Amino acid sequence: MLTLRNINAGYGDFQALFDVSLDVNAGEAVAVIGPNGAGKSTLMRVISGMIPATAGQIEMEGASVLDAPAHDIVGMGIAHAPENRRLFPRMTVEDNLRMGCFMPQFRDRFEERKDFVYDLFPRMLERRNQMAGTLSGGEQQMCAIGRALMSDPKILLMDEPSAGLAPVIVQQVFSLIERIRGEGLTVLIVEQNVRQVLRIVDRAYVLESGSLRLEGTSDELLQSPEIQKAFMGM
Amino acid sequence: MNSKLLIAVIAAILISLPFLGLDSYPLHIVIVILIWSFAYTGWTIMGRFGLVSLGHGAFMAIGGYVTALLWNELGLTPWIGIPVAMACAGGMAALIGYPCFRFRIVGHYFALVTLALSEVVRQVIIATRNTTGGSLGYTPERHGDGWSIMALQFDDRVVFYFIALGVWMAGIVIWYMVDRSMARYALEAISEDEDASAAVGVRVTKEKMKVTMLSAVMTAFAGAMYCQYQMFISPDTIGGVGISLQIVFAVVVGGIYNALGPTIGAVITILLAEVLRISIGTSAVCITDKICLNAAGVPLLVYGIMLILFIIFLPKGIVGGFADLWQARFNNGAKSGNSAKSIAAK
Amino acid sequence: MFAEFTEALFSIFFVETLINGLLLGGVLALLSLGLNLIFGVIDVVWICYAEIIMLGMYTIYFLHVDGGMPLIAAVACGVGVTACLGWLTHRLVIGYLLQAAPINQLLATGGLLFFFQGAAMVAFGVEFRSLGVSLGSLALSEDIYLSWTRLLSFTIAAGVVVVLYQFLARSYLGAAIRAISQDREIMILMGVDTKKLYLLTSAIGGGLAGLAAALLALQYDVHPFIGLSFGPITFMICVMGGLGNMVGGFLAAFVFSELITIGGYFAELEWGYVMAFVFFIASMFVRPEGLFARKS
Amino acid sequence: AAGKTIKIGVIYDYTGPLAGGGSDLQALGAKIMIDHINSQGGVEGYMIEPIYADAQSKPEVAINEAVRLIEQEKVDMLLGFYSSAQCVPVAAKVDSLKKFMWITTCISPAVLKGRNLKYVFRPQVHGAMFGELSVDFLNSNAQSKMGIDPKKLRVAIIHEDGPYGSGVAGGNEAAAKKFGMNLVLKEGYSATAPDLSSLVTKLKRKRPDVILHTGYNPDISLFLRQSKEQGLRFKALIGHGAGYGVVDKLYDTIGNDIDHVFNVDPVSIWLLDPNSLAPGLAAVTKKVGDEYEKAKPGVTVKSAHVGMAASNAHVFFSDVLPRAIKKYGGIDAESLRKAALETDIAEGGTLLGFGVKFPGAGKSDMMGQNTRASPVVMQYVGRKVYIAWPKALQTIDPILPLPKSSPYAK
Amino acid sequence: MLRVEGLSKHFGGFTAVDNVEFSLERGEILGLIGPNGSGKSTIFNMLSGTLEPNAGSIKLDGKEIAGASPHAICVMGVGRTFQIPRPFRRLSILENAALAGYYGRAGAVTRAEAWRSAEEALELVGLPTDAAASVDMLGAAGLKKLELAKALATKPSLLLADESLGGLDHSEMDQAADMLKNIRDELDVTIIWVEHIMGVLMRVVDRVMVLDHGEKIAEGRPHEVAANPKVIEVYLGSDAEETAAAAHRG
Ligand SMILES: Nc1ncnc2c1ncn2[C@@H]1O[C@H](COP(=O)(O)OP(=O)(O)OP(=O)(O)O)[C@@H](O)[C@H]1O
Ligand SMILES: Nc1ncnc2c1ncn2[C@@H]1O[C@H](COP(=O)(O)OP(=O)(O)OP(=O)(O)O)[C@@H](O)[C@H]1O
Ligand SMILES: [Mg+2]
Ligand SMILES: [Mg+2]
Repeated sequence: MLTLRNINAGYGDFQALFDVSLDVNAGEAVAVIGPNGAGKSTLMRVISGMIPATAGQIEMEGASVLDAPAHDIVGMGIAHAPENRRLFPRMTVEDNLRMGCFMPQFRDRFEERKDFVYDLFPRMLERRNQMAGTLSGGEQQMCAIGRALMSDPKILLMDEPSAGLAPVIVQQVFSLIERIRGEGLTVLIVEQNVRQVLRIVDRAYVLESGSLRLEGTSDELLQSPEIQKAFMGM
Repeated sequence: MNSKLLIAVIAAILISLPFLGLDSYPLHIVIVILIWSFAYTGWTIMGRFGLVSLGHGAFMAIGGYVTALLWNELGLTPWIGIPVAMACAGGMAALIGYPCFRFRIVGHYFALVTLALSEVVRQVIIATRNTTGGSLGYTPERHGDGWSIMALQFDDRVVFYFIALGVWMAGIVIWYMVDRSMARYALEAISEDEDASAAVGVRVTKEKMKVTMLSAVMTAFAGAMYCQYQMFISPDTIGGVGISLQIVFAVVVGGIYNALGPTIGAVITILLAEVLRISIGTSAVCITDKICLNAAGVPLLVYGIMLILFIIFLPKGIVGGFADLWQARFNNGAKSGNSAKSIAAK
Repeated sequence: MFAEFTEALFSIFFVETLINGLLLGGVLALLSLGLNLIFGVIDVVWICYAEIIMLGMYTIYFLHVDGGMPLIAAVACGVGVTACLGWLTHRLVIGYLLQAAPINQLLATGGLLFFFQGAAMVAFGVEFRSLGVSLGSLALSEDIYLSWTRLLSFTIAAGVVVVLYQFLARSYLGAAIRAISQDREIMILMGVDTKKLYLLTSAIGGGLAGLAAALLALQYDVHPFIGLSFGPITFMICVMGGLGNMVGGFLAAFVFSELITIGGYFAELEWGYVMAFVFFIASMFVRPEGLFARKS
Repeated sequence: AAGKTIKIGVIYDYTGPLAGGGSDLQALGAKIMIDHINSQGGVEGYMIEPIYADAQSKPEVAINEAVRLIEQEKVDMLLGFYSSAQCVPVAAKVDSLKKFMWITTCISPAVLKGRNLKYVFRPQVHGAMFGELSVDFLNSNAQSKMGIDPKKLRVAIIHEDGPYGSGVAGGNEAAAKKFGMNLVLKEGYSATAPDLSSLVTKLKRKRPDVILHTGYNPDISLFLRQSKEQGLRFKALIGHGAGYGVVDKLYDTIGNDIDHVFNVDPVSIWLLDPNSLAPGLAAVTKKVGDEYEKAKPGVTVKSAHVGMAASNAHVFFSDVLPRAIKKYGGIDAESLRKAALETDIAEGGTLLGFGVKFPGAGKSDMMGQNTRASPVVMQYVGRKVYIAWPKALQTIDPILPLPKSSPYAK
Repeated sequence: MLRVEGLSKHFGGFTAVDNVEFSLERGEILGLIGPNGSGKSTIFNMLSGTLEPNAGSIKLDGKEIAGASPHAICVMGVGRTFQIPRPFRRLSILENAALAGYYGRAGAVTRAEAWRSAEEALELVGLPTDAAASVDMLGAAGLKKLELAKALATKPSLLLADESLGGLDHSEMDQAADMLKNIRDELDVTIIWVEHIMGVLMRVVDRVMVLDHGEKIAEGRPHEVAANPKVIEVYLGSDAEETAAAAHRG
């Protein structure tokens, strides 16, 4: 479904990604793991158009993502819940969700999607008229994921969704990801919580210093001593 | 060239300027530039820390009017009048600054509160026209034949040149003192994040107050100097929003983050205004006999375009921009780039 | 002195002063509407807003007086021209400064302010021009009259506030306009073309300036410097109402105008402005988020 | 002595609010006169080399330009100045630089009063004279025309608060007190005030019979418009020059409502009966008028401003300058000053009709002021300008009080 | 050394912290946990003076500090980190810490002393101490460390660490946890530590306090808390076993 070929990207003179190629198949859940500063978030940003790629190709269901204007990428079914939530702090929770539905083709289904999100996160329903900036960290994460789900995407990019969440919520988020998968959604997820994420994804890529080091099914990686040592503190 | 030597050479040039056959009028322009430079430097003392005041017209007006009123009404010599005026400006800065800082009024809000202050002072001067002359303006009374140390009036331009030069240098020294002080670090931090600064022990309100009052007092001094030199002030020449904006424009053109930025800003804006007015001035160009273009508007038009271009392409001002170029040439470290990092970069 | 004061207070003319204030408030409210959208909502500073109004007034003047166009059509064209100017302001100036500090935007549009004044002077000269249209006034009693123009300003301002409020609160576009000042970068993730959105908002803001220009042209002579009389006040109104708060801005305009007229009634006109500005400063201290901001 | 020139710095406002308020018309008048003199071959072998400068409606720019022209351009003298706010500081500055200054326009008494300036001369009427004349006119006509005893006449004085408005209003007040009139309100306002409704309300409350108004342009039309809309009624309105002198504009702005308003100003040179003037002057008047038409095609009523500057400049070129050159041998400040002090032009000797005579050294607290200048009271009727006072020059019997046709009529 | 009684904070009608009471011994590390939005950061904000409590008292070494201004509290010896790092980007790394060392320490401090304490703090957390190093070169982990260094440079007796491990990868997390222990042992600093990563937290802390909806629901030794059914229900969920294991290891 989503294919990346030889992607290079960076910030100004600084190159953060070197020839990264990866594939995500429809219905799959794929994780990208790696140490701090490896370029994981950069990868997500390139896919969703927040920063341009300097070389390479990205295709979504056969259509070129890089050729589309950045703001049309959501319309291709790619939603991105960015690192650090990035909500609109002076807007209510509900307005934040509304923004997730901004593109004209999504607007009709606003009510339906909203109910879906409130169903997923009852806490959001409770706080729907609170300014997003005053939510607690975990609540903000829920809101951010909720906002990304509003466009009923085909693939959801999640950048460290568990960061700063309480263990129960982390579990909820992970089981949620499984549920989302169950509904046929494809997921590409960046996580530090390697142990847990490998339990729910099919495959994972390991990114280090901007290049792909390893790739494999989650079982392979869970067994790999290298991974265990580097990412699970064993 | 060694920088001490450079400074010495520049100082020598500046000191000998009146004796190098500089005509009276250029000398007049130089004096005006020096006085304004001092005011601009005063603004930068706080402006570089994100405390964008549009109220300095008020401080300048207080400096000029208090000094002149005390002289005319009470016969109080400017030697006392100027310190009193500076104290008044400092008091006014405290009066407006304290609540602003206490209640976290920053950014746009601070700019507009101070803008309101400059309008208040201007309108009060106009409304009290029986004393201040209102829009008519105000002239300090001449003392005798116009030469008096007691009255701080000198008919000789050269004398005033040296006074202005001294004042200007004092401004640069003050700038460096602030730049080298620990307060500078605190204020840089405050300008980014007040909570985080307070959390490491910085007394946010106090630090802001100190620098604001210093800036106001300097500006008031510039106002008093301007009054003593021109022997005429009016609410529009040294007060109000117009002057406040003029200060900010000049400083931005010159560069906020460098000691010489305000001076260069003064040189450029004042010379530009002079040149444009003199060269294009007063003619009307008629395309047909019905349609005439009024060339008098051209200086304003050109000034406007220059300003826009400057801000888009040289946001750190001339001095800042050239400092960056210089650094890129010699690639000597990121350190000084740090202090000069533009707020625009945020 | 005191007798004079009480006499003034209990005279019918004090009532007239209050009404005058209300009507002036309508004018100020109209002037600050578009600015409130640009400055308050999308957080872009256009210090040249009043100058765009000035150019709108010229457009209406020339089309109506010289071009012989019916006033309504001229106003429509005026709105179109100012909308274009708003669009251009963003396209040619602000667009390059979105990443820059707000102060740089303020200064660049300050450059635009000089440019507009200079251009108006070059093209139109310094003469005062007047539409020469007067809508007359409505006599309430022998002593009290209401100016139709000001009543009209009042009504239009109120109408536009309601429309704008609904637009911002209820529509997707309105939500996007509110969102863009809070996190520009991620607007892309919402599928928003930020460039287009800015340009659109700027054009709306500019168009509102044209509307204000129409009403202003009925009451004031056009000259290149007319913006100076209104610029600072409109900014303060936006802030006092709570940035981005359309209704707040509307109410703040009336607080301002009442202070101006009442102050001017009891003393020299300037004291009215002094009172208004001092009140503005004080209100910032009491309610920095704006006098009429909702508590959240 | 061919090939000699006298360099003259000519300063008016070409930009800023004052430009449209009359200053650019004054500048035009001065320019027409200078070109005229040059086309006649100059003065006593001297060609005039004008250097025009823009004071931008700002006093500090005026000071700057004055200093620049004197010190940098080395002009021999200065001529011009529209705004009294500029004249006040500039006159002092120029005098201290010992240069000659010939003021064509600005009228504030404050420019000269009590300052004992040596090199500054003003053939122009001064502000207090304006103020006195309007009150004098009222005093003479109130009883006969309006049936009100002047002592019972309710008079309100409003004025822009610059030196010009304040100066005129000072004259109004002094004269009104002298005649024992009932002064119900005197108030200044800033010419850039965006709203005058409070002032109008105050006036309504004070119910004046007559309003004496001094202002520039945007404020005058704003005042008249708001007065009409708020239903201010009075029996007469007397303006004092500046904005009230730009007749065309007033009709454009206010329409026929401006009918029957009075204006105190030096007379428009085109209104005077050519026969009342010294021989030769009528031709000059016509010439100025022709040039004016060339520069501004299509004006219906020629503004008094142009003629005023032309006439006052004419006095200098035709009287003072020749004497300085011939009798005192030069164009230095001292010679010009001596020549000016000897000026003695009788009534009817200038385009404006009045004479010129400056007080002798130390003889007055207003050194440099033309003691023979006098304005007239004009009345606007049907887009035409008539002289209503003094009686000797009358071209119309003043229409007083306002006829019922006026929206302002009581 | 710290006694907190009846501490409450309301936002509008919402109670973020409700009548919380606890105390700390010198040299202790207290783990503060609880679901998102349970009021942990709000408690930190009140302890550090950033927020004023609606009710309650906070006594530091017997002195009331509730409602005092943040800078005063900092000088009295309370250092804090922010959950989301708030570095001063216009200052270098060293200057960031030096600023804290100059203004945040009690008594008169010379510049040299400030710079010395800055260098010490940076070394302790493992950040470069050269004068030119810019904040921009720091990644998420580095910024977390800088937060700690700034707090440490003020020579605190009480350190409030708010999610200092958030966003760190596994190896760095372990280092950071050891570092906190080090800080306590070597600098004699009392610590309150907020964290959601139980595997690390439970190993390091002496005592744990659990908040839910602004109320204290449990307090005790790590293994006791890890076994508390209420805590498991509202907070730990299926991680309880792992958490308990970590608690025993600590
Ligand atoms: N906006 C930026 N400007 C410049 N450099 C950046 C920017 N964002 C990230 N970088 C640099 O790019 C590199 C990769 O960053 P990225 O955020 O993609 O890492 P990451 O793998 O997501 O790390 P983490 O786990 O800390 O989130 C890092 O070295 C970082 O310093
Ligand atoms: N300024 C505020 N206005 C309104 N509500 C607020 C404000 N600050 C915090 N809250 C609310 O108070 C509650 C407690 O927030 P707090 O930040 O203390 O949570 P926390 O325990 O630190 O959560 P997390 O672990 O997610 O960081 C949250 O529900 C939050 O929405
Ligand atoms: Mg990342
Ligand atoms: Mg928290």
